[in-house]
Amino acid sequence: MKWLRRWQGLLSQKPLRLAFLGLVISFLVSFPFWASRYWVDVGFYVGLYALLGLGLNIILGEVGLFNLGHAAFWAIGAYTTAILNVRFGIPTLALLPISAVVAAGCAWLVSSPIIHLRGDYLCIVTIALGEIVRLVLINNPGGLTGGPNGVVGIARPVFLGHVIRTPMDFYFLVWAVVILCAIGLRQLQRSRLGRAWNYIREDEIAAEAMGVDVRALKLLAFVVGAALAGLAGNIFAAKMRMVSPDSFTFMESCLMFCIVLLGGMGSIPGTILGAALVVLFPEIFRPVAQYRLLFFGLALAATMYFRPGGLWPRRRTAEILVGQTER
Amino acid sequence: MKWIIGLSVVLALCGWAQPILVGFQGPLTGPWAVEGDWALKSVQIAVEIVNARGGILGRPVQLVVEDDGGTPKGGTLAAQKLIAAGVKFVVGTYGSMVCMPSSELYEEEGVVHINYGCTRVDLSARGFKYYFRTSGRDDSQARFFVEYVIPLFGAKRIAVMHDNTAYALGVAEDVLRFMKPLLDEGKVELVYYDAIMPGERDYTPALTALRDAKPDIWYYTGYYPEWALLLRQGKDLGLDWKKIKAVGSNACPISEAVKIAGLDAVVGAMITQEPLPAFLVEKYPLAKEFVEAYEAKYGPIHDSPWATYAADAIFTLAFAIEATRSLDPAVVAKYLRSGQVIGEGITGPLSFSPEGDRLGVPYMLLICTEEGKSALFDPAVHGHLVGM
Amino acid sequence: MRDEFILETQRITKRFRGLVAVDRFNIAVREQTIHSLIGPNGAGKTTVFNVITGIYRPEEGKVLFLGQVLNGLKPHEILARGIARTFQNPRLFRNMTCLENVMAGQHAHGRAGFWSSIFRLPHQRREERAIRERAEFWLRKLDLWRFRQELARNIPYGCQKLLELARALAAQPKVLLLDEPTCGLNETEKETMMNFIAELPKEGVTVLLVEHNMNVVMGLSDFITVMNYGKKIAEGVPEEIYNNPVVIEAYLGRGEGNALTS
Amino acid sequence: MLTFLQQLLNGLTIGSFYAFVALGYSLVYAILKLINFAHGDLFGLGAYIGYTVFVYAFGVVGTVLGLWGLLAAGFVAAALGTAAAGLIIERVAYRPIYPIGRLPAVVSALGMAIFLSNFIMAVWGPRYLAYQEHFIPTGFWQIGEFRIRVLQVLILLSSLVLLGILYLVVEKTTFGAAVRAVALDRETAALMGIDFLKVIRFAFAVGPALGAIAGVFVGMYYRQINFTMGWVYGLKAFTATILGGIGNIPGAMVGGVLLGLLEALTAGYISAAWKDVFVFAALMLMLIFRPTGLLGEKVAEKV
Repeated sequence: MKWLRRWQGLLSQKPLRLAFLGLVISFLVSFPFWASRYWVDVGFYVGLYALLGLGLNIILGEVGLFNLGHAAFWAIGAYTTAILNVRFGIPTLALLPISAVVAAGCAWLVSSPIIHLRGDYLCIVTIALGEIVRLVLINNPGGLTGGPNGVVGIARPVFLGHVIRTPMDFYFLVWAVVILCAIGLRQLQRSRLGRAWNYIREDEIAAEAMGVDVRALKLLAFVVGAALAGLAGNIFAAKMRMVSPDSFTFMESCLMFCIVLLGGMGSIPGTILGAALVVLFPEIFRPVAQYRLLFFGLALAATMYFRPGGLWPRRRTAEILVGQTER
Repeated sequence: MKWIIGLSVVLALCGWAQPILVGFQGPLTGPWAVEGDWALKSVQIAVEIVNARGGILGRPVQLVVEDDGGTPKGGTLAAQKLIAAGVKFVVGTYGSMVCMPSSELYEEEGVVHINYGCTRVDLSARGFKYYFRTSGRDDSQARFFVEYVIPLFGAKRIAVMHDNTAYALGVAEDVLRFMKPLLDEGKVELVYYDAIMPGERDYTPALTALRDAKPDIWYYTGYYPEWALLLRQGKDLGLDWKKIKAVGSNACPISEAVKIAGLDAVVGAMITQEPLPAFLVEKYPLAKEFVEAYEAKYGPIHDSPWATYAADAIFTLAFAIEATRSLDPAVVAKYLRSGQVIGEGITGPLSFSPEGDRLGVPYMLLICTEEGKSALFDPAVHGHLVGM
Repeated sequence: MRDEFILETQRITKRFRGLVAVDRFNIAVREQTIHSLIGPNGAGKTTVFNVITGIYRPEEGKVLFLGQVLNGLKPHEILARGIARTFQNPRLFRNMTCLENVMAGQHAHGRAGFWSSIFRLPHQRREERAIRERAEFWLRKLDLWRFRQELARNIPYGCQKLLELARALAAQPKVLLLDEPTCGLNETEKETMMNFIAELPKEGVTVLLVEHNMNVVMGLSDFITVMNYGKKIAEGVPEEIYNNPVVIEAYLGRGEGNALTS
Repeated sequence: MLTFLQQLLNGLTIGSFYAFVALGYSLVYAILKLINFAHGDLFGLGAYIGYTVFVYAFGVVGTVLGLWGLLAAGFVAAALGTAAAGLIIERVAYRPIYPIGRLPAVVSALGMAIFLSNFIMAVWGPRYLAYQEHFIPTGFWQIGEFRIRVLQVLILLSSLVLLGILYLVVEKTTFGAAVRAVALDRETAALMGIDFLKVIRFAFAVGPALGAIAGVFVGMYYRQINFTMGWVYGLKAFTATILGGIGNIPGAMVGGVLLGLLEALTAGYISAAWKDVFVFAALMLMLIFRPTGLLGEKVAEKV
């Protein structure tokens, strides 16, 4: 596994990094033009889970808050889109920011009273939260969520007169959002707020003593993470054209948790890589049909065995801060 | 000259050996893996039967199996995978919410998609051209009760009882909906329509009201614990289950009711039930052949109606392709939509509405025999139990 | 008279499940001095620090800073008022670079918010540059420049102590609470640290020092407060304390007789 | 009143299951600070091993030892088999990883959970398997309309006895002292010459074994088992663990029983459909008002 580290070392040199970035982007852009529809759809799900992973990465990776209920915010985003579109006919794409805002608002409401909990206690509360959201959706309060049947008939999103319908359309939609979010998050990582998040993860007491408003910043992390999940929810609802509670199980939260750790806590490229693994593993093992999840489980454990720090951990020592000349 | 014959023989063999790909999409992993497993085995048996008879258009059928994990997301991936494999006919899947996004993909690609385990009513209301289902819909049971059970007994005074749970209320409301034309024409009369509270132990007040309404037939749409108590207490109250035909819904397995209420109270009571293969063998030859082949290979036949419908989806394809002598999905789909009976499958005659719904809802009426077993109701054999 | 004291506690009491760690404790620190707080192990010195910096809430008493009550404020608010601290065992952000560690000190002085950070607005860039330059200034000053891109957990222990001091100073505090700054250092490192601390009052930083090493205490302090069992037992200039029988008793009584003379 | 008593009894029975499973979480957590997500599926594995013994050894063991002998054989086999599986998982999936960090170990545990449930499906098939009547004690006592099943008494008694024994072992023996020392501070315990690996092995053998016993009981009580049961019970039992206070034995018991009662009573008196919502909400409220945070239980933390 040394080659991976060496490889990362190479990327700290600017020309190589730019070349690599160019390669990745040209691969991402050209992919749907030469891959089959099936693989384009797989690529879409990688993007979707990358978006979810990036959201959780803020909470878990940057701030170190154990959140095993992230699927709840995904569900809230998806149901916001579904209900507002089906009941009130608001265009699906216009609901993209609204879903994010609603998910973020819900995150703010529910995490305010629990944000002071530490470690595993926060973990269990978020599990409870995820389950409560799913169970409430199943129980169909006020006939709003359609119970186990969910909400169906979501309109296709329309972008500047172009109806987003093919796998390729959705692929570009989700990856555009992923890349925008990744850029934004990278800017945050290299800012006062991003550093403060990391201070909290490293040592909460020292961070507070150094003037970091721990509570406010933890809440901010939850809100931003949930907003990204809300975006993912909107795109997911638009792609499926329906939402139902069984898409947002505890297992999904666990998978997101795995994505962040497989990639490396607090690492944006790592998270995207982790999402690729979590989506690709079950697809690779398709030939063994009913045994594919068995191999998936083994693969998760094996990855942690070989790369306990994640596949692509963040390398701070090579990072360049604002206004700094490169060494 | 010889080599020309040889070549043509080889070509003919190749042509014959070129299999027809049929996709199977089902939950082979995840919480519904049981249904996926049964459906896959049933479909494999059906394919073996078809191939043993010489295949379709003289070509063997080859299954392409994809797992959807029982999730909508898995459904779209499995569907894309099947489409990418060049499959033009697909059998699948279990679960309406899994089916919904996948069927859109099949529709767009023009792949004939025959559904076996999805009962949501609105699945067939989307104006799709390639979507079919061999299973019934959520309202099939109510429809079966109104269109088959009521005429069977010539019942005029109808009683419907539910327990206010979503499921029971749904069935009861569907019964009213399908009965509306009959009520308007005055052919039947709704003499009792009320709910009981599940979990209570004493239902004598409700049963007294039922007795006073003097119904010919009493349909209970709730679950078996209450049904069993109702039967018992009704009997004790002096209600005659030969005069008032007691019919329960498919959530009222007879064996459980016998355990709770005792045989004397349940004998002659009936339930409406999805077609289970074990009860179909006497009625349809194909069912017999299917069950025998299945049991020879996998042991005792499952009791899932959905897996049985999955096998019927294979036969539907076989019949339709043979009849049209075409492998063009559009032609096959158009033929299936015609509404004519295309053949007799495991669950009876196969025909579809223009929306793709199964016609002639294949529900069945089971009765509790004197031995306390459930049996397919046959007026000649069981008539005396219900005073016919 | 009162206004001379920049930092004061009035009868603060802190209990842990019946154990009184700090008992009606008073201390008053004059501006631009080095004030030491000494006492045997478990006397409650660190608890006093934790009460002043808001990590613990006292059951009774008040903490006054520049005449204002600090009670009820959160640690980060107290830092923003101008009280910074170090910890007995360095609590660095171990998986971050030394530069980032020192930048932490200025978090409270930053203004850039969420959106301006995402879009790198001009004022955010200016602020980031200022934060970095200030951090670099302190790294240079404490001779840590060579470690600026190293992870904090990878540098020697002595440097970690200095790094923590740099982090606290980067917060531009009026009062600096130092919890055993020389503990665990070798002689040369101790020397550097002492010289550095001695300079602080001239730069306008008042120091409240908890220290076990009496050479350091006697060499640096302008004023000393001694506590034992959570109570103040003596206070005065170094010479007074050095000869105070109560203080000697407190140390000797606990079998640490060489503490004062070491 | 009568229904209340009946619900209480049901709640206690379910609570005993949770307590059994919660103990495994608690033991491992106390020692490694690791949430062993695979524990629920080990419980499922136990139910399947017990089933296999009952079905395939029925003829042989059943005739030699009678029904109770067969039951004992099933429980012992399930406990041993599952303990072995627990030890293997610890050796293969956790030991190489947990020195590096507990979060990677959580991912490994999730991987093992997915692996185990699918392993069960691969071996025993996805369909529900029925614990048949002839190897379940079916007797009951009828007091008026109140009915106590022999099986319920058996479950309650064995939970009290086994968990009591475990409690005594941990609290009163030298080895128990070692376990507690490791739970308190691993490094210091190692310096004191305590065999850390031995303590870990203890946790990974006893926890799953107790889980397996619960698995067999659940099979008997509900008459059916399937390969996803471990995940569902695991989540509930983990909740019980936290409810009672993670990392201590009486806590796991109290938490389990409390959760069982809460479930039975909300299902009986409020709404079965909203039962789990109430349970999880109660858990959240409890944690909000009794947080174990900076100034809570962890005051001892040196600042």
